[in-house]
Amino acid sequence: MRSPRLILAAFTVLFVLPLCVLAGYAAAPGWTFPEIIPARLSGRAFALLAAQGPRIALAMGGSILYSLAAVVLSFLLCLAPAKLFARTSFRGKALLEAALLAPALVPSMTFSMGAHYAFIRLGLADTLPGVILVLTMFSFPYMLRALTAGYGAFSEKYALCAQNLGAGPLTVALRVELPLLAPAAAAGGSVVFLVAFSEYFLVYLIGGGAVPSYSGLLFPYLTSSDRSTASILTLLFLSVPILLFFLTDALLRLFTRGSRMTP
Amino acid sequence: MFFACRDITKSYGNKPVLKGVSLTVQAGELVSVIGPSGAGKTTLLNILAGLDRPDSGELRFAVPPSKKRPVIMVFQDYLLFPSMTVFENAAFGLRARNMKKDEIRRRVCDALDYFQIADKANAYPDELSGGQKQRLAIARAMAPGPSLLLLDEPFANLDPNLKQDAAAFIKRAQREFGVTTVAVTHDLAEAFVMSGRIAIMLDGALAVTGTPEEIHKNPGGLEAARFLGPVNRIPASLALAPGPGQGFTSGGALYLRPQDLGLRKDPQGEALVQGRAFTGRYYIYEVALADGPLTVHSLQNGIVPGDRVRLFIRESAPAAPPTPIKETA
Amino acid sequence: MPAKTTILLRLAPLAIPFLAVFCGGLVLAAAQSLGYFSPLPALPALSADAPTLSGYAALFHGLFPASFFFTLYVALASASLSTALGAFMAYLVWGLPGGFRAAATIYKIPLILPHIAVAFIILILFSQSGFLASVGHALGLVETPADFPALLYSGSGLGLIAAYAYKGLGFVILLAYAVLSRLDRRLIAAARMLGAGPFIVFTRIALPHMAQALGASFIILFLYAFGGFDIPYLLSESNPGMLSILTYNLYFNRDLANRPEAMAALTIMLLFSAVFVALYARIASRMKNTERKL
Amino acid sequence: MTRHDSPSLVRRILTAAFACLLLAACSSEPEKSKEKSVDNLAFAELETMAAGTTVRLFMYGGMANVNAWIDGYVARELRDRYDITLVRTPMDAPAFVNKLLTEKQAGKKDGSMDLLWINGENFKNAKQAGLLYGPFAARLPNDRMYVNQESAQYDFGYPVNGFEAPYGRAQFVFEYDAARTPSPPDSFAALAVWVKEHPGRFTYPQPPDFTGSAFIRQAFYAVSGGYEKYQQGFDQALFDQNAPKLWAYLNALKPYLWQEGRSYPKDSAALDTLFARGEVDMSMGYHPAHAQAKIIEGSYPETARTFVMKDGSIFNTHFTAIPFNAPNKAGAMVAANFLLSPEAQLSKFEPENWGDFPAIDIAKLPEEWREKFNAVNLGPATLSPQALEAVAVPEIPSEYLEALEKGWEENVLR
Repeated sequence: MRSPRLILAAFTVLFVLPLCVLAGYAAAPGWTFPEIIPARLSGRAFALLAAQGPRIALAMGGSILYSLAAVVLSFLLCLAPAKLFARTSFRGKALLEAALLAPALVPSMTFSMGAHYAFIRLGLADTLPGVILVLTMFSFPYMLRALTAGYGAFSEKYALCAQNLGAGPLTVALRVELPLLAPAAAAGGSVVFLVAFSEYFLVYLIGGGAVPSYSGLLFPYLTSSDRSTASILTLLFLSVPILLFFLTDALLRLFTRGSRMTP
Repeated sequence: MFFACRDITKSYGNKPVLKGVSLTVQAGELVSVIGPSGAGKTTLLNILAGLDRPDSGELRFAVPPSKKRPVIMVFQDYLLFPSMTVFENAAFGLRARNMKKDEIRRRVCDALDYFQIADKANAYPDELSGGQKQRLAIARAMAPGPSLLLLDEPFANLDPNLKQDAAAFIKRAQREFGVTTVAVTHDLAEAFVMSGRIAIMLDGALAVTGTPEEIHKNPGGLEAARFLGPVNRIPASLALAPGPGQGFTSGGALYLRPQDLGLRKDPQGEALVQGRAFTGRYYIYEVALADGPLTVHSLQNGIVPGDRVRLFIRESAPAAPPTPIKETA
Repeated sequence: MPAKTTILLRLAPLAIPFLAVFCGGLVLAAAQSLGYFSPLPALPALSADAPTLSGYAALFHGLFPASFFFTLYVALASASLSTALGAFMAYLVWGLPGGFRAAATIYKIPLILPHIAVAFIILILFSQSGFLASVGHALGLVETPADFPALLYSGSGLGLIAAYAYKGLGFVILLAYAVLSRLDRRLIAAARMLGAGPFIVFTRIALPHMAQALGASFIILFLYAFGGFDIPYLLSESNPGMLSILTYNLYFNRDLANRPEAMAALTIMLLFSAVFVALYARIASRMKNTERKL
Repeated sequence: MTRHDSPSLVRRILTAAFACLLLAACSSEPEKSKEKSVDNLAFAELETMAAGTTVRLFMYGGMANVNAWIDGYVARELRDRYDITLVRTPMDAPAFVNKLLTEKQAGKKDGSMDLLWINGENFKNAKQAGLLYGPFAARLPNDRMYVNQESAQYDFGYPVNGFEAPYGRAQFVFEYDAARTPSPPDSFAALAVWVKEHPGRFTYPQPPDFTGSAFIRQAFYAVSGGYEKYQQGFDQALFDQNAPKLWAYLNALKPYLWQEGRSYPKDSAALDTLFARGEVDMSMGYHPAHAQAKIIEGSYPETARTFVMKDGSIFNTHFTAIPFNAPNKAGAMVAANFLLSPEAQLSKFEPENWGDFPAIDIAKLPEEWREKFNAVNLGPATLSPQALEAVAVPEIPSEYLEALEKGWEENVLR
């Protein structure tokens, strides 16, 4: 039990094997009991994938677009409050911080179904901005938390120091604080992206099908009897966060230019 | 006069931090404010830097600081920007002044050369040693040509064996550039090496100001004296042989530096040695007197627990206290 | 302390959308549960200007109470399972040599899988004709699909629990490992020298060190499972079903007279969750910034 | 900030919250509809108007072959013939009806849906709440030319009145694997016997799922002596008299169902999966050629077949409808008309495309088209139109349907 190999083997069974089973279904629509290895392979799901290419690309593009927008929006919304929470104390702060956690924790159905009505009245339902807004409202606590931690991780004197050296507010914000905050922002942004990208219900409710979304494309297949297409689309889904992880890492390296600051 | 502050007070909440500080600094001087932590040194520095405002009192500059002739502070932990190279850090203040690229390049290269970090120009701060970081921080502060340089605890983040070198280096650089400098530190030895003048700050006020020699000779008060090193307090009940050197007295008690107090083995001596410890520079003896225990700091060696000794005043002791001593706690 | 106006000004970018969308949504849901803003003003029972509690009353006579306790059970069971397994696995990862530890980051896979995909994986693995049944067949344990234990849709909630537990596992490992990486390894060596066995080391040193992080992640997972929609959509039992599905059906698949009932269910779920959010905030406020994800 | 200031902070926040709320809930005049009236245009004018527009079709999205047909054939033809871009959005019918209702209530005049695939109680709900545009069916040339108006007059007993255009026809069938079940039951009475002999091998989707609901309707006909008496609209006394027979029938089956009746598959797709994977021996569906399509897809074994009950097999027509606030009504009508064209109906009839039965009357077609329809090979799994015709019974009025679904939950599920 203490053997590293054994532990790793157990991890592989637990975490990689399910993906292999998905790959099996992707390649063999007729895979059924009691075959452990699919008996007949078929390219049908791949053909469907190719035939639906533009549609899948559109859905994927839509999902990436609104998820990235939610990341950017949540970053902008949380910047000033995170600094406030990290740098100052005031009465009611603890209560406020707790309240601002709530959107990520309470059932999202409650606020979204209530807000749906207002969104329709405001003309935000079935629009990309509406979807971005509702996803941001659902996922910003992760960004707020990350940025608060980020501000807490470096001294407020950096800004003071830069100001003392003659820098204006914009230079202080962009050249000094932003690079220091970048690792935290990337960490928070990754979570926000992942949450937004995976979300089905809110996009379905507020997007009303008018906003192309990969989860919206995937969902009917997952609930249908077509396991082959569902599997292949799930595997495709996974590729996005994994690519994103490497991309963020590379960008962060570029942005903080080799500095070995890690979140 | 370069600047003068008079009767500066500052409180945070209900806690007074500065209780009327007055200090005059001449152009080109290097003045160190020393004192224990919590004495208000950094607050004074922040006020000088314009990062904080005094509650009352007056701060006057002969030539008011401007963007061209700024007051620049080197923070205690240097605050080098981690995402910028050494060169970019040093150039930061110049870029903020929209200086021409060539000019920046020339001035930064000169500065890095002088501060012996030119070979690290493209490195990032986390690749520098402690001493290099400090030199970069000073180089960065010097680059825009400040009229007043403020050093906050310049030795706090250095290895003990580097502190003396750093002090000498700062002294040389300050002379070379001729920039008026105020440092606050609790590192006595380094402040003595580095500074033209020293002010001792205790509990929100300056206790004494003077050259290192003057201060050493005449700390101006018991607490300041204690801050500069251990002081023996000999109760009045214990009459020591008065001599040319009398130590200074206050309320009947007598105060002596370790080097001024001797112990002599004497079976009739008034004190029984019960414990002994060596600090590396002097001994600490626990002795029992007729009316209670006493801790004695002395250079005297050769005494062991169990010996009965007599205390005496060495001839090196100063003749008289320079100013009346306020005895507290 | 900064001035009140400064605080409000700094909070404004977040506070305004938070109040308008989130709090506004909650209040609108509550208002609809009382019969306001009804989509069908023609229905006399709902057009009343005075609030009506008929939505709540209908809930308590319907499938709601059983659903509530079933959902509670699923959420508690799955969060406990994730937390217990995750703590242990994080400890295992922590004890691995460097190279193995890097390879063990495959534990993050369930973290990036969307809930619905996890439900799908549980479905294809655990259904009576699923992959595990096939493995059972190869081992000679299972003759026909019916011989494989009915884990899904058997009324036991096991499929739901498995899916939530699996999805939460990566999360708990991530958080617990972040905390463990700050644990001084010499403490383990010291304990071993003092004669502690592996079990004692785990329960007396590693577990207390992780306790807060585990408590916090337990609450997060509990709340996700309590209010989540995606996994029950694929794996929910029929009766009692999960609250989110009950609500979804009331909202979407029934006629509009049921709207207050749906909103009443949502409001009760919210109030119940709010208690746990407060609890979470208490625990999390004592944790290091770097050790919290939320 | 001092201590006693904080209540005022809280008060301010609360005030702001309610201000925002009121703003969101009560303000905002519904936007003006930008669309020109299409009510009095001739079809040729509609075609001109529709050129270069996008039509958003909302429909059930769980059938990959249907999705592929819409996204492939239909989208391509609409683009080539009319320069219309077709965008399909998967959404269950109750969900989009609900969405429309909320939009109507909120006063949203510019919607996001142009064309809906709809029928049954969803149509009735939508029609009653004034959510549909129309009447428009008679304006479609293909509807006038090819549709047997009599057969498309009612949808689940509810008059259509031109508010939806037919699109396909379906009949309820059971699916089985001839290799596993050589002789399937041919009546509901025989089904009860069969289920008891094969415990755990049969189930039906959980109403209010469309298919599950259709199953209990058929059973209702069977246990209460036929469909005829229900066709005159809802009669509570009749329902109260006969419904208990259905509950008794279903509750007798319950212990012998899959998972001993503790759970039901949530929809027909879930049941298909159980059947395809051999966990149950029968599936059912409202698509006569569904089994054949699943064989072609590779999910069902080659030996999958369909059967119907001799007590009757309900059929219905499915329709397309246009929301009241559709932004592109002209395009929607052009698309609905195209779906009724012989070309589209033939393509849809091909089992490898979909296998959905034509909504148009073959007899009204020119000779060459009749031959083309007759030449379609429905595949071995699909029953012949004649066999289906022989047992076809009409749908029940949708008030019964709702009562049955609710009753099922109270009397069978619990």
